Amino acid sequence: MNWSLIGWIFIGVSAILLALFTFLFRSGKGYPIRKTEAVEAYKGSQVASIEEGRARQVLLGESFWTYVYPGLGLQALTIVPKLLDLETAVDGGMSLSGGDGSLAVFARQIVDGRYQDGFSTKLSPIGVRTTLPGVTPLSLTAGLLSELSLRPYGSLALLGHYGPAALLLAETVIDKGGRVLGTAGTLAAQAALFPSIQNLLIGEMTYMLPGLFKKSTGHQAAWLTEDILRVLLILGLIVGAILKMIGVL
Amino acid sequence: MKKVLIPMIALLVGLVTLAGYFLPTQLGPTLTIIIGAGILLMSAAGLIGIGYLLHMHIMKLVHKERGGFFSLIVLLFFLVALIAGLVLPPGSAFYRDLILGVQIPIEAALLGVLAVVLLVASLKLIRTRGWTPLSIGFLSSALLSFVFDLGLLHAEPGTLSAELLDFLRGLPWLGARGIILGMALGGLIVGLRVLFMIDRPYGEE
Amino acid sequence: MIICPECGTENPPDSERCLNCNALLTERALEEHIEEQPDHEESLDLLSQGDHDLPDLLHALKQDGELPGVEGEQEDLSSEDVVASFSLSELEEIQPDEETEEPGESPVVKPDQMPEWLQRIRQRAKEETDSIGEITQKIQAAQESLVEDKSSQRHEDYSSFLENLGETFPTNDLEAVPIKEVVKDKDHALEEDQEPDWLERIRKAEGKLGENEDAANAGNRDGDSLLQWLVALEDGTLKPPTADVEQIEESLQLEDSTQELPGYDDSSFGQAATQEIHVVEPGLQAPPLLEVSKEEQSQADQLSATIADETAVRPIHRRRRAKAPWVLRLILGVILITVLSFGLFTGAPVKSNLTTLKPHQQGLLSWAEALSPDASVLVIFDYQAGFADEITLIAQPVLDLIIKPGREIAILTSSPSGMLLADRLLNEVIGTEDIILRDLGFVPSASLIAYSLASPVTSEIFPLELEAGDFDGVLILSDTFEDAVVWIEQFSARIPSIPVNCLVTAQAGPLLAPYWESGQITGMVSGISEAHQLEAVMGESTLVAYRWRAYRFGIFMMIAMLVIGATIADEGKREDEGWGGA
Amino acid sequence: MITNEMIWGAVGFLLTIMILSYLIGDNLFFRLAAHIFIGLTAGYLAVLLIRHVLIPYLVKPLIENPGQSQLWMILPVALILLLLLGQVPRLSWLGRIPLSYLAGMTAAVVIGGAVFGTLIPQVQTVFSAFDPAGWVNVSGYAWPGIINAVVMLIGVVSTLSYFHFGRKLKLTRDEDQSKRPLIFESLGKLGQIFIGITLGAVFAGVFSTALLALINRLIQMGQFLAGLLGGS
Repeated sequence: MNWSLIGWIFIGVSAILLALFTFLFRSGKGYPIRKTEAVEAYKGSQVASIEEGRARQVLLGESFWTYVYPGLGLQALTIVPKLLDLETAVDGGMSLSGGDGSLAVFARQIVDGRYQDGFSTKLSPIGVRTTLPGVTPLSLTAGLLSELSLRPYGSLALLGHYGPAALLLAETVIDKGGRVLGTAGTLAAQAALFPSIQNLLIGEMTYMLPGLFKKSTGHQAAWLTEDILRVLLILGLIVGAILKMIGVL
Repeated sequence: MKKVLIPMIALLVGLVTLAGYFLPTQLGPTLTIIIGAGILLMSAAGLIGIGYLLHMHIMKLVHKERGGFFSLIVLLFFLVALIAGLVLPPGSAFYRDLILGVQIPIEAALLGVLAVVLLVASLKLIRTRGWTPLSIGFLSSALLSFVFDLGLLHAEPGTLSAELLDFLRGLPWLGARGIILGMALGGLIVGLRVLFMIDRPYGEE
Repeated sequence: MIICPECGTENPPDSERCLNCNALLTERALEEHIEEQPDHEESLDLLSQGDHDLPDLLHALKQDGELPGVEGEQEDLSSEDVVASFSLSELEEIQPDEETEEPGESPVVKPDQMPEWLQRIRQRAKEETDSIGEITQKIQAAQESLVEDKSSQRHEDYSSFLENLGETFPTNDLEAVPIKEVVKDKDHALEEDQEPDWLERIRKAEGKLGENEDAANAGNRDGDSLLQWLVALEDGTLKPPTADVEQIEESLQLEDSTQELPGYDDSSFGQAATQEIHVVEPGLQAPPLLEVSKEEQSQADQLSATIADETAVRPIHRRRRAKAPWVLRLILGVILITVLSFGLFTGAPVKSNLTTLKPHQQGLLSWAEALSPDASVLVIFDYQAGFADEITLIAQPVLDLIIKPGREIAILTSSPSGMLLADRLLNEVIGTEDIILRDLGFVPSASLIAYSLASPVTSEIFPLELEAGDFDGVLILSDTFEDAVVWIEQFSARIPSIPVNCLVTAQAGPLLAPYWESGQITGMVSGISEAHQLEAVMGESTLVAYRWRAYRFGIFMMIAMLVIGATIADEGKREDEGWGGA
Repeated sequence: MITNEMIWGAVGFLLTIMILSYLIGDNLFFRLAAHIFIGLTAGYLAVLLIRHVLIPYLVKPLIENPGQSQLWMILPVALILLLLLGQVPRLSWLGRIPLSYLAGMTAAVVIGGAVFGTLIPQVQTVFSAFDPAGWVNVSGYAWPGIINAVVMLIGVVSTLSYFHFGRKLKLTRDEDQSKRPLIFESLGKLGQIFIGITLGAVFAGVFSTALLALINRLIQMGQFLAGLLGGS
């Protein structure tokens, strides 16, 4: 059996399905996905923070180019405009932190662009801060721990790629009555955060995140494609196992 | 024009790189150039990132913001590491001790603090999560892993209990395989989205 | 009794200004006030007294359909933009100079610079902890529902609809005059009985015509705005009509006829953009028919939902906040450090009594022992400095087996501290032995270099003049699963023939096991407990044994915490947090 | 006499205490240590990138051996220039060209790795677990092999099902909004247990690693104090 060929077929099928659904969903149709309380709860924490006059921290991750859980840096950035709502524009009080220059620079560009196009040219985007607390995973944690102690933070969103040390950040915010949203990062980070925070997206669920903030054709096409591939994989595993057992494979 | 050019570059480079898995020998030299350029580019991006960090701290000092003193510390130690690194010969034992002498204690101590925080977190596992299949699996598995870790449970090879212990030891790998497969699926889709220009990390346009 | 919209103080019915905060109270006073105010404030004051306890942003929402007209902008703005530009107009004077300020370095907007609506929300959040989150959540819900449909057509529809409402204004006036002003003037027109017939008849139907402008019917003046009238209908706060049904129907026909007025773009405001609302009032023979745009309806729904929610009983959000959260941490920390120190500095090293290795450990040893005397091995140092001691404990016995005179050891890292850590570890292992070390240096991206190295073609140019195929094996020293898997995937995908082995921390072990089961990893040692076994089997150093007692104490403490945590778990506390699990 | 080890031992001792002081919350000492760490790490990373990547692979070849063999260098040089130009706000779009280059390349490497490095080998492992030839183990039992294979399949399938994105199509109650289609929902329940088991094991690993780091710090501090008190 030529497994390499199967791999190429799998990639081809994925590509065709993704292209097809992206095209089909342009007409306005979509793919209904599960409601996840975590994101709703996080939105609530944003609101509560604004009303209490507390700051909000968003960790965009340690690096932009991630390999396992690819595209987490990108995903974190795609969420940024969705976090920059009117209240944030007026209130400021939001910090976007990344451990990678690309993340910090992109985040700044997005914030400026959002204020320019989304809000008003007369409103300065400087109320939303973009910081680079450290350039290595643990220096990022150390820098952010100091940052989190400067002001009372009402919410912390752990987006992108980060390690188990993120638990220190989460606990710091929780201790001060803040709320935390955790998304994949690394599996070790998920395990470390699991006992502490309820709003944690585990494993693949992190790929649902941008669409949970605001759906787009691309996201919905990707979700449906991934679900179809998952079903194909499950069926393939069962059929293959049976064939192997009866000696056909 | 740029709206077409920029995504096309991603697609072109992506397809050539992907083809490298299929035609490694034919595309070998081309790929070395593409990857080599990518690595150099990443280094430049890394330097720009460091520049951003410095800019941030310099501005803190200029605007006399809160925490300016600490920005001064950052800049000071940045210069120490930079100058020493460029002046001292490669592989200098002093430079190694200078960097690791600070990095190891701080990083390890941070992990030490993490150990304590994990202890506190473990106290509130069920309070936070409640008794759900997820939390029950988590709790029992964590307890069992610690017990295995300490070598308190072991049996003679070939015995029934040895088989049972091996089975229990291997249980976490089953979930892990499922998670890994899911991640691979996700990775495939995200990769394709970037190639298809559905996601554009290189700009919001 | 008039409730002050600003501070909520109860004032006598005849008072024009609040006794407490001196805010304007009566409709007449408000209208007088309108004439003295700049545009955007005027639009706020057009709102009914009943709505004054809502943030100005909500007022903005209710006005947003009119806003595209502000400053006579030609391009279509989304509702969100409109809301933004409205509320932000309040901020113009308090915005710091963009040129003098440094992006990313500004503090939060100061209370004195904060818009009034936000100040009011915060004031309320302080006073009523149970209201936290409610007000703005509703506003956001309203915004989201409006932002969802960004079609510029809608705005054109809405503007043209407003044009038709303000009959007395020709289209060119609309372009010149900001719509809010138009609306204000329209209200003046109402004062001068120049209001549209349909509205007059509706008022008649409500039995309000000619009533005194007292506080009681100040709210009814909301009927000036079709939107607020709809809300009133939904809230059921309208008085039963006294007018006969024909009058109502006539008025509605007239309202329909206003759609054929010059300047009205029929295509942009067709049937699709409208819907029928059957208003069934007690005592009516037939329900009156009223046409409103979807835009109007959605705003009315949002507004009524918000108003209703403002008065609704809210669930109490209690913040989970320990009195002194660090106390428990400190106590546990002190206990842990004491216990560990006791374990470390008392008693002799504890050797492992497990003499049989696990298959994946055995696999690594077999590979290391089978290496030829002139073998070349690629050692990848991908771990952070904080994990150096654990990796040293795990790697030392294995490296002792691998690094022998005559063998070529190539070193590569993609972790910032990797090169220094490699230097440190190899100095401990090699000592004075004469070993051929080939330093391939640091490469910033593991995935790219792994892909490049795993190429079956040797390239004479960048980055490395070799390929993984040159080696008899690869040994990965890593602290995380993610860092290790990059190499494993690339090597097994491109040159599966080369044996890959891993020396990893305990946190990476369980996740790498499937790769060992699949044969992508030849052998693996992960964590101190496996290193402890390996040390016992190889019977050389006692580095792990020396730490074992302390380690065991620490693990016992964690087991105790998990058990105690599970026993004292209180489900009730979770409810207070009001957070849903993922 | 003060030795090199004593100096670095003292530095390590102080820095460790400063970081551990975070147990009582953020304080001046913690912040001081953290910022020393940030500055030093950034400085070292800069040295690493300049000295070990840019100079040997870009600058040196261009200076020492310009000409035909180095023609390929035009590509990285041009991309780096564009990246730098992209930092100028008005020319920021130019910066997107090198980033699109990196994005495309990384995406392709990820796709290849995910499919050929994980998906296929892991699926093969599940299949091979069902090979009757491999069921009989050293102790002569076949049933552990069979049970292991079945549990492996159930574990993988149920875990995959847990991550199903789509929601139940027929919505009868509000909770249905967060429910998967029936079959995935029921399999997902089982998957939760396997995921919990995996995360539990990883949690144990994370604690083990963190604990060992603390133990090693205590050893270093103990040795330093012993050296100090011993006068050596």
